[in-house]
Amino acid sequence: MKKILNDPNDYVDEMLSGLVAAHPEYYRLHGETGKVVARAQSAQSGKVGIVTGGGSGHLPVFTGYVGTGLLDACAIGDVFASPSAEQIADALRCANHGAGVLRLYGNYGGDLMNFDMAGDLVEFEDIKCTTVLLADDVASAPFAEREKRRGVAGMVYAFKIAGAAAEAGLDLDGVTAVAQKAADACHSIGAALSSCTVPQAGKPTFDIGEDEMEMGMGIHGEPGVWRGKLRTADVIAEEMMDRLFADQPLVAGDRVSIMVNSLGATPPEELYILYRIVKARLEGAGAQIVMPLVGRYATSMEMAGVSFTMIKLDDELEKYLTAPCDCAFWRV
Amino acid sequence: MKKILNDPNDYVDEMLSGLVAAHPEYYRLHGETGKVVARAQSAQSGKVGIVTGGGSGHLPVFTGYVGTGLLDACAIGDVFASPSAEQIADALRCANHGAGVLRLYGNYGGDLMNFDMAGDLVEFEDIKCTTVLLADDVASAPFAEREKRRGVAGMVYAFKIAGAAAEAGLDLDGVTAVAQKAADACHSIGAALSSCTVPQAGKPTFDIGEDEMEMGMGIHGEPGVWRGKLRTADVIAEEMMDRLFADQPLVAGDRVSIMVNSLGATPPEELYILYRIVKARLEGAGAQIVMPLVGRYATSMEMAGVSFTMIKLDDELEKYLTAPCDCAFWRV
Amino acid sequence: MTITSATMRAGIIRLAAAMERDFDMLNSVDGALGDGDLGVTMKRGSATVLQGADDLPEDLGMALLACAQAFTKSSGSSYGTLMATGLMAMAKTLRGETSVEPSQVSSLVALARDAMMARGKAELGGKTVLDSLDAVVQATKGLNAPDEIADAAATSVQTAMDVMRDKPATIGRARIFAEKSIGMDDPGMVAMKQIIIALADLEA
Amino acid sequence: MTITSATMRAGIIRLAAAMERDFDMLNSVDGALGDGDLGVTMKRGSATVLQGADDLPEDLGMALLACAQAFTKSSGSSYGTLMATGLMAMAKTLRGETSVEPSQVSSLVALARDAMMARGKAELGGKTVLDSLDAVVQATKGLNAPDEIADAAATSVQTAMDVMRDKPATIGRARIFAEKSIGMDDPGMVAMKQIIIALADLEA
Ligand SMILES: Nc1ncnc2c1ncn2[C@@H]1O[C@H](COP(=O)(O)OP(=O)(O)O)[C@@H](O)[C@H]1O
Ligand SMILES: Nc1ncnc2c1ncn2[C@@H]1O[C@H](COP(=O)(O)OP(=O)(O)O)[C@@H](O)[C@H]1O
Ligand SMILES: [Mg+2]
Ligand SMILES: [Mg+2]
Ligand SMILES: [Mg+2]
Ligand SMILES: [Mg+2]
Repeated sequence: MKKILNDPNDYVDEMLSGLVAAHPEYYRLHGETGKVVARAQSAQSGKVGIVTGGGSGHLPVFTGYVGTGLLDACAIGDVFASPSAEQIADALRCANHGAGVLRLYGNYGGDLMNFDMAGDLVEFEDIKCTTVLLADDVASAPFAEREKRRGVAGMVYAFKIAGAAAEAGLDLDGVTAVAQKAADACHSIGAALSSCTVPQAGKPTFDIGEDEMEMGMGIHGEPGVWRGKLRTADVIAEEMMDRLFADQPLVAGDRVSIMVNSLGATPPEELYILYRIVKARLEGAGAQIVMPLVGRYATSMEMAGVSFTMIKLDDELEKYLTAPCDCAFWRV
Repeated sequence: MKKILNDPNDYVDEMLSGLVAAHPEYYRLHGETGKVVARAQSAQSGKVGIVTGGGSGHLPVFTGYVGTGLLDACAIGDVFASPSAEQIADALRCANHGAGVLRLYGNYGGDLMNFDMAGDLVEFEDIKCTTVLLADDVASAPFAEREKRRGVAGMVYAFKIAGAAAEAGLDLDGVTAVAQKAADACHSIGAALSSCTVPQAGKPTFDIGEDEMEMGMGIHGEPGVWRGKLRTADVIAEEMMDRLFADQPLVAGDRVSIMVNSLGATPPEELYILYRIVKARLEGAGAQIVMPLVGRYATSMEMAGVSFTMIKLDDELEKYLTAPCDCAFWRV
Repeated sequence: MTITSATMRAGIIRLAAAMERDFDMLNSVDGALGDGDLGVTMKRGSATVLQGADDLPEDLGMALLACAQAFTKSSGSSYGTLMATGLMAMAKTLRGETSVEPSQVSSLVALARDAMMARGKAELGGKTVLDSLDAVVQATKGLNAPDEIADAAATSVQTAMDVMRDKPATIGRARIFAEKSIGMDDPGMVAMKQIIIALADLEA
Repeated sequence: MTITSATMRAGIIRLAAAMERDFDMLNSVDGALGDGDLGVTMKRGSATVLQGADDLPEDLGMALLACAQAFTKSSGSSYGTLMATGLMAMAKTLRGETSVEPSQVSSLVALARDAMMARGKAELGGKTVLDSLDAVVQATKGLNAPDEIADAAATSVQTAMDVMRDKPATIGRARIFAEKSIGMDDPGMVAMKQIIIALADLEA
């Protein structure tokens, strides 16, 4: 296991303790469980709160995006495991500034149950909660069943846009509506070249040949749409764009943002090689690219691979996407 | 080769073309060689220019740090290979705003010859040049021969500090003196867990056992001080801090910044695990930590491993370190 | 013999011991096609319940709520959350009661089953813990004698497993390996069998 | 027979052909303990020089400057930069001249050698291209006849290699493998031997 760690059981606790030690101006730990990260300075009273949560191992997702113009708090589980309902309830309590809390997270069975359960727990405390799920991975179910899709890097756009809407003073229903619109506008596709290793498992999650790749693989190693010989960068980028366009055709004049995201080990050099094709395809469709994001925005530790997320914008989404935000991993 | 690329010979050109396509507000290509990156908007006339250069494969180093409060231009070679003297001369011409240019780069034989040669070329054009070399890798030579050391992640601090001094309006001698002070104040140590692959070579630069690490390895795979069984995070961090302290002892009241840098594949989760020990050691020595940097600041593509860079600050260095800067990879 | 806080305490002690004993077995059953944490979930959860057993409220609703919270605190895994959901559903009805008749067991388990179905958005017949609970509901319906109830419940969870074994998994991580799962027991059903046997005070 | 722009052009054509031919050999000699790019450097550099050969200025200084720039343009490798450095040093002295006597070869090569020593911060005796050049300087000193100069130069670079072979590398990438390098020829010396033989119009 080529990982820098101590006892695998302490991986998440030690990571969180280092995170808040390095960035006390952004983050603090909240509550008893030790696994809720909140903004160092709480937002002002009356702002709608936004809470996310999920498994560890995806930095900057999830905890990294706690910050101004982004999230209020985050409940974080073990690597690739849902946080408990109790943690999520703590995060909801902390993010409630009297105007209710939006639960904004990825469409995974465990997370769903725990976020719902946490909602039940805090309902007794008069905290109003709404829910928006990210289900943006086009490889995980056909368009007709998009509510079954996995949530992947589209989360980052949803955090950004919902966060800006909350900061702008929209009420809970308003923020929820904007977040749902953002979530619906996101379409993602990933491709993996190598596995990552979950610390407690101690060995790679899956085996893949030295010259193989898998198209459509999920961020925890969930099966994709095909496995085969590693293609060239241009061929990979073309196929990924084809898959996004099949799901969300564009017409001339459309405004989109696109994220070219490394799953971890793939260096930015290779993201830029891919971006040439991404840009050509979008411009070829007559679309205008707004604020492209190229980098490591949603990862699976040291997995090699890449994901593209396309979000089609209207004026409202674009306004909130380009509004200021600030956390240790991203500033707009 | 688990890399996303087309023809390995096009790796750098395609990377650069994607980089400027993604961030036209920050970067543009300058000159005939296609391998000089300059600020999208040139600095105002009279500002001292700062030029760096070196091999590709270290993003954000080198090209990424072209930006306001940072570098003016950068000449970039093939992966891990020096840029040519002609490219560097182009970068010097582009960065000259009438006040001369500081050449600020890493201490490698090929780069040295080419930067000197480039200086000879532009001397005929009345461009005044000075030189500051980064030689911060404590594993590459003893303190008594520090001028022989390799330049590694300390570069990032030197770019930041010299860049802010130039932006503040210091003249060429002034910027050069500040840059030299910053370079002298940097001490770095790295440890690698796995190799990266140079595209044109097509296979990993070195072999290392599944349970092995190498302490002190250089950023191109240059031999380190020992190779042995992979230690735990805390043991690795303690040894690396020991080595930095042996080179630069601290006394109570010292102000330092520290960079905990991933060489590429190592995820931020693991950097934060290491940061716990780094912070404890610095605070244990009575030092105050200023603006710690945790992330991927100077990489070797997909190499797994980490480096620490410690810089001891005085008021002047701290002022310039914390001054604003802006590029696609870093904003202060 | 009615069920009280004291009866519950005795059951908790047996449960915690059983889950400690079955730790490796449940992990490896879950590890076959899942993430291998079911033993962890159940051992941690029941150990946390045990910690509170000495201070268990007389109010059965409050007692079950404490048990539910022990599971939400100790784990984020599906099974722990489902356990907590079922316990909370029973807690709501029993709020204010200090004893309950054995004849109510069937309807209480039905409440838990329904709440868990709602929470997990799954249906009966999908080869999950829900099928085990449904079997208990049916088998104990109309029974009054504690011994009869215990025997019927224990037999029913085994039968449910036998019935489901050759169906494919439809829910949870094993769903992805639906074909492979044919012929294998569902981990959640295995765990529920061990839980029922422990609570019923029978031999595993 | 004096050396003019036309003589240079003929030499360039032979050099480019030789470097094309020796591409793999030089890469593999450099690849033993280095990064294996010496063939690339010399082939690209001399091909770029050849591209300008038809328009080579009559002024020998300007002609050599053009050759130097061909090397700085095509490569950032040590050897290309050293070649450019040596060529530029000769260019400076010959600025304004359209011919040069063969008897000047020794002192011109000495100029190149010294500029390259300054650029690379290396000394003689370190088993590098500098030792080849120094051998040429010594062997051609006092000679006037083109044939004699050609023979002496070609013999001297071979002798220099023989002398240095069993010393450890002290400069460049191979330095790290100093022990291993004993018994192996220095890649830069091998290249200079091929260059001299091509320029001298002898058989490789
Ligand atoms: N949505 C669901 N509805 C009903 N039962 C479920 C559901 N999801 C999981 N289960 C049950 O839980 C068991 C797995 O529990 P657990 O190991 O905690 O899941 P995970 O580790 O994947 O979160 C399954 O065998 C099944 O019986
Ligand atoms: N500083 C130096 N001084 C003199 N000769 C040098 C120096 N550095 C390299 N050389 C010569 O150059 C040869 C290697 O050239 P090259 O392959 O271009 O180097 P690299 O690829 O490492 O930049 C060596 O064999 C040696 O003869
Ligand atoms: Mg499990
Ligand atoms: Mg689990
Ligand atoms: Mg070489
Ligand atoms: Mg080279």
